[in-house]
Amino acid sequence: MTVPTDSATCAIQVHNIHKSFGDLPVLKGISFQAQQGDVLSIIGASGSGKSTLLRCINHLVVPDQGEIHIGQDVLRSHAKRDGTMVSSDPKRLEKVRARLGMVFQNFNLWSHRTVLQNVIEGPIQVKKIAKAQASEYALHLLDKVGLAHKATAYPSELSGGQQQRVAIARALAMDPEVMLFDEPTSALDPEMVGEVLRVIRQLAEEGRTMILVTHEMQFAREVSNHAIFMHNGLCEEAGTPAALFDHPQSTRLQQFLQPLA
Amino acid sequence: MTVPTDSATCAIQVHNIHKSFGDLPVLKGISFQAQQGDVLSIIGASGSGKSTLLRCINHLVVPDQGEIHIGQDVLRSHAKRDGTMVSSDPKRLEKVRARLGMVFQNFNLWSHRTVLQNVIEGPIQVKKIAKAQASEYALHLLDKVGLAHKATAYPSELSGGQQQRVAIARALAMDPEVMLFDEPTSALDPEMVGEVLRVIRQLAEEGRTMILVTHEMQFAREVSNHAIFMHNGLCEEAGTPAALFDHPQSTRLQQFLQPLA
Amino acid sequence: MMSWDEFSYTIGVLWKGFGLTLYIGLWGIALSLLLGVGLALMRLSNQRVLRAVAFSYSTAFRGTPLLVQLFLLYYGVGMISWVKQVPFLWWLFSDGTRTAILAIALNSGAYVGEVFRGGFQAVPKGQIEAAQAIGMSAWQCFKRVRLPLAIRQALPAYSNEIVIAIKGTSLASTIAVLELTGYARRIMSQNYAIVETFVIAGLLYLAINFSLLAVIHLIERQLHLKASS
Amino acid sequence: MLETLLRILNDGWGWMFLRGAAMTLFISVLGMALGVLIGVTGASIKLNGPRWLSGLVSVYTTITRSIPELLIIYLLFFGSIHSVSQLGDFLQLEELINRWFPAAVGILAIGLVAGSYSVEVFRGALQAIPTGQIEAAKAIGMSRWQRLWRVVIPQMTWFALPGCNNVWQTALKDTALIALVGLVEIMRAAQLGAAAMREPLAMYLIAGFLFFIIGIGSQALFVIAEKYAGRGMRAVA
Amino acid sequence: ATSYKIGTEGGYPPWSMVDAAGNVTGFDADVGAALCKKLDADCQFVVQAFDSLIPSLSANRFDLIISGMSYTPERAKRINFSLPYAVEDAIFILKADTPAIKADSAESIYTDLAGKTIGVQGGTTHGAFLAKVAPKVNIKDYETLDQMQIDLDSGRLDGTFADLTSQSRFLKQMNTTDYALTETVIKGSSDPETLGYGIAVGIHKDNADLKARVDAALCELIEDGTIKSASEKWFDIDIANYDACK
Ligand SMILES: Nc1ncnc2c1ncn2[C@@H]1O[C@H](COP(=O)(O)OP(=O)(O)OP(=O)(O)O)[C@@H](O)[C@H]1O
Ligand SMILES: Nc1ncnc2c1ncn2[C@@H]1O[C@H](COP(=O)(O)OP(=O)(O)OP(=O)(O)O)[C@@H](O)[C@H]1O
Ligand SMILES: [Mg+2]
Ligand SMILES: [Mg+2]
Repeated sequence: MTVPTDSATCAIQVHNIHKSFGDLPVLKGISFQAQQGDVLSIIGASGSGKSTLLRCINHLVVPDQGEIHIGQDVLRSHAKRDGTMVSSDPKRLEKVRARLGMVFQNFNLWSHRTVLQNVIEGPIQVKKIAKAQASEYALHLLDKVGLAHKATAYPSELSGGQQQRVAIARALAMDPEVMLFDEPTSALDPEMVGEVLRVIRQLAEEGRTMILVTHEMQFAREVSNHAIFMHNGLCEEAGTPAALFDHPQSTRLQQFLQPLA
Repeated sequence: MTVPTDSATCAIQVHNIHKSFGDLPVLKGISFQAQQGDVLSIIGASGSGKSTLLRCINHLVVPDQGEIHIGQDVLRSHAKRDGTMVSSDPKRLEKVRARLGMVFQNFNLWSHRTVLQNVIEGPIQVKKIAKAQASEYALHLLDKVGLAHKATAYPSELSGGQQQRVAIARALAMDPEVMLFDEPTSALDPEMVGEVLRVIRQLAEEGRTMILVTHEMQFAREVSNHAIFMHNGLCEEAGTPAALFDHPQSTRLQQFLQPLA
Repeated sequence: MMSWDEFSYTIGVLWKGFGLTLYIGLWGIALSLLLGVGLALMRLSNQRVLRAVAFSYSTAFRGTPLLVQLFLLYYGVGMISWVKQVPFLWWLFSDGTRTAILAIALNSGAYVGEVFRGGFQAVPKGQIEAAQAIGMSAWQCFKRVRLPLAIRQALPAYSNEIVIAIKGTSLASTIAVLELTGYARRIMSQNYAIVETFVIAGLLYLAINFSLLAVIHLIERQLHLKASS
Repeated sequence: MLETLLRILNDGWGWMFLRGAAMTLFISVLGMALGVLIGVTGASIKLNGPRWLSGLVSVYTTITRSIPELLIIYLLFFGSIHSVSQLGDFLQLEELINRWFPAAVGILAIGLVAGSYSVEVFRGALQAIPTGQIEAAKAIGMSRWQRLWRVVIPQMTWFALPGCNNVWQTALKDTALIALVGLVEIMRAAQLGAAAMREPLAMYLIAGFLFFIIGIGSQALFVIAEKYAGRGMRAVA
Repeated sequence: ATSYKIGTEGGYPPWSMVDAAGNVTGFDADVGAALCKKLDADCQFVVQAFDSLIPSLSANRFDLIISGMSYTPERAKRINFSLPYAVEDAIFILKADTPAIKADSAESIYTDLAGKTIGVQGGTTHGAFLAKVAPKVNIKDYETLDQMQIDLDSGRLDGTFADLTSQSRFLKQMNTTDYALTETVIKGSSDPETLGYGIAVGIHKDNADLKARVDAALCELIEDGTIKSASEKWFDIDIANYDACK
């Protein structure tokens, strides 16, 4: 995982990311990389910076230091005169973001658009796909997550799990090379979790790369081929899920997994 | 569970609750009751109406039909002339709500108040407890969920799991007779889940009643002494968690639990 | 009270000013909307200079009466000799109607800017992040997410600025533009039926504003989204 | 120019302007307070009240906002002047009423106008509060009043402040219209001064300056208020 | 002695001004003071915006209006007027090279002005008069004389039409040879229906008794030269109406 590999197949590379909120250092130099078709799980205690890391990857949170490589593109940041960090190449950033799908921890569905409109918005506006075609694909995705019948509902009329599934469909609709999932199954029942598992596996087979923050170790174990344990703003331990979960090395990880034993 | 019992110890009784959103019937006549010290888990597919049911109990969603008994108090509803349902006795409702704690699925922390202020708001305003005393208890609770160091942060500065833990502390601070938890561990890591489990057990020992919506069967099994499986707006199956999870009777429940097998 | 003849005569005269009031008002409103949205974005931009410029503008233009601004533009700028040399400027300032439109646009724009700033501020950050995350450009994000959500919050308060702009056109009569109020004054000086004439003029303003508020109401209904989550 | 200004201020007009500024502030502050009260009440009625009442509020806001402010003052003043002076005769309070009637009309007029604008400002602000925030307050058993004071008003304030600022600035200017009822506020002081001293330009400059000072002062207060009300709300995600 | 409250505008020099201490001065003040002396009454001025003088009088907020107010039939429907104790002639200011400057009859001025833009003060009788006698003139109404005069200065107007007194004062201030007063003065008496019957004291409709006493007192003031001296003090000319009591 952190072993350098042929960069041709390297889908994403995160290099020495630092981020503080005010005085609070959250990320203190995180690096990792993932190949095409990799599914990488990020685990760690609540508040350990997993969401922040994910949001640094597409520069929704601009890192204080460090680089992100997505395929051939590099995202860098620099400080403005007043000290706030900004993305160095906003035009490129937009292009890169269109290739990165993201499912937010709190979904962030657009409240002024129906479910279907939420899903086709990106394909139509950013990828300039014809509306009919985008809608067809969107309905297919909504059907997959069991929500075709809610296509005309507004987000506020959905249950928590339904919102989460729309968020997943919305990210998939962009047909991204790399998917960033922030706890994508937190509001889902076991059946739906199984469905999401299947979708992720299928995407991986298609050669897409996935980075996944999750609290469900069982899910992480089944879906991913690599895992990272975050602690104190650093990558405390990394390896295959089996290695991590069955033979944790650091005492912190042992303690973290304790309740499951 | 649905067996009638001595009403003296019956902490909560839900009687034939119906609720539709527009044309969509969500609850079609749900009844159950729980004794003091009971922990009742509600499981069911995403969108099956679990949150709606929980919100009906404290009349955040006013049922179209049915009654809620909390101790000696009864909550009823009636239709206004324009057809919208309203709670029949708003004054009593306020009193009852003060005895019902609730953790929302999407937390609903007050964004204009700090973490500590969120927790002491209810005790001070509703229960008229002195500020010093309320703060002391609040800090104790925050410490219990590992957030004493975030007491002065605003909700927007918290991670998802941190927000959820504040929401739990806020509900506990009211010292309620009955607790309504809507997926209280969805954003929590295994360690924190274990902590919440401990808290719930302790509350049950104190004689408090808990109603718990969850997608984590393992958690439901460990924490609760009764479980309900909701399907199609009805209570499809009820019993002890062991009976429900190990020997599901209905085919729908069998199918629901399938992915875990 | 007025006789019927006096009444219909009054209406007839006032009607002559009605069109001009509408003309000044609608142009003023259209221009102030553009200016206002621009100012709101400047105030929220992360460019300090833009913020300061917009803040000073809004303080200055809201801090002084429209009448003063109108006088400064009409009598003040109109007196500067080189303004008469520049054809476009003299085209603008030689004519009371055009100067009045300009004054209303500049003044109302400052207010509209504040209203929309409030609207943009109320857009939840997550909604914008979701747009950024799929690679929308700043303009697309503005058009598709920020503006629709901001309008929804700002529309009620914006309707205030519309009616104020329409009423503001009455000041054009002070630079001798004969709109509704101008004619009303003229009639009052003839018949001294001050209250009656004034009420009739008021009703004509009411008619314009009522129609504009109805349009706003329709837009609001159209945009009315199901309760936000 | 400076000489002229000094002469004007020395001649007692300085005091006149100060009294005018005090009158402007007196009428506009009380009028605005009344307006905010009307605004919050009206907005809640429009959003949650019974249909007939919210219809009444709509009629009020539409009419009051649509007709010129001067007409409102006119109608209020001359519409009530007869009955009020009769009432004064009857109660033998002529002096008192003669003295305070104009100010009362001024405050009422400014309040009604500011109120009609405020209703819309607060309506937009109320709609912007996420429903979950209020549900959380209901769920712990807060009463209607507690919800209003503890959740609705603090959150609404943040959304409403820019619009309120506009209403205030407008109300401040509108006080110039109360000269009609015989009150000497800043603009009327300038007009009288211009006539007496034959220095219109200087007089109106002083008036503009006073307005601007009040405008900037209140602007500063609004900036502080927004900072305060925005705690935690600024980055609501 | 009885006491009267007198309504006056206060912001209209040189007719009616207030100083910083609140004392009313000007032609109106002098007439008012003299009138009260004749009536053997204590008088107190109430300063109020011109537009609200008539309604306030109707509502008994004061007893008399002395505020350079012209007696017109329309106003007379609402309040009583005393005898017109003063009359004012009107005059045009025009470009000095306009033939109308030298015209020897009012009519030839009007024909000459066709198509020209003339400023008048809104709310006065001059606008209505001009619209009637010279319909082809383009009339612009101004809120105050000052504004009208500034606009003439800035070249937006071909001329102005107003009181003889204010026009001559203004021309003096302008200090220019580009503009001049017409040689022909428009007599106030030429069309009293429109131009007004002259300046009069306003009295409440129901108070016929007071009107009689004010009329009598004004006649005495015209006769004994009080009006004349006040007029010359403030306007440099005599505008007393010697026909009023005949
Ligand atoms: N305000 C509303 N308007 C219309 N439909 C609604 C509304 N709220 C909920 N629903 C619908 O009611 C059904 C039940 O919703 P509820 O939130 O109770 O589900 P849930 O069991 O809690 O699901 P989850 O596990 O996903 O949270 C869903 O199909 C949802 O779409
Ligand atoms: N805007 C912010 N301002 C200040 N502190 C912040 C902000 N956002 C996050 N933090 C802090 O940064 C830390 C990491 O937050 P982050 O959301 O990345 O955690 P997480 O690992 O995703 O946790 P969870 O599993 O609970 O979602 C937390 O302690 C949080 O309080
Ligand atoms: Mg997170
Ligand atoms: Mg739910």
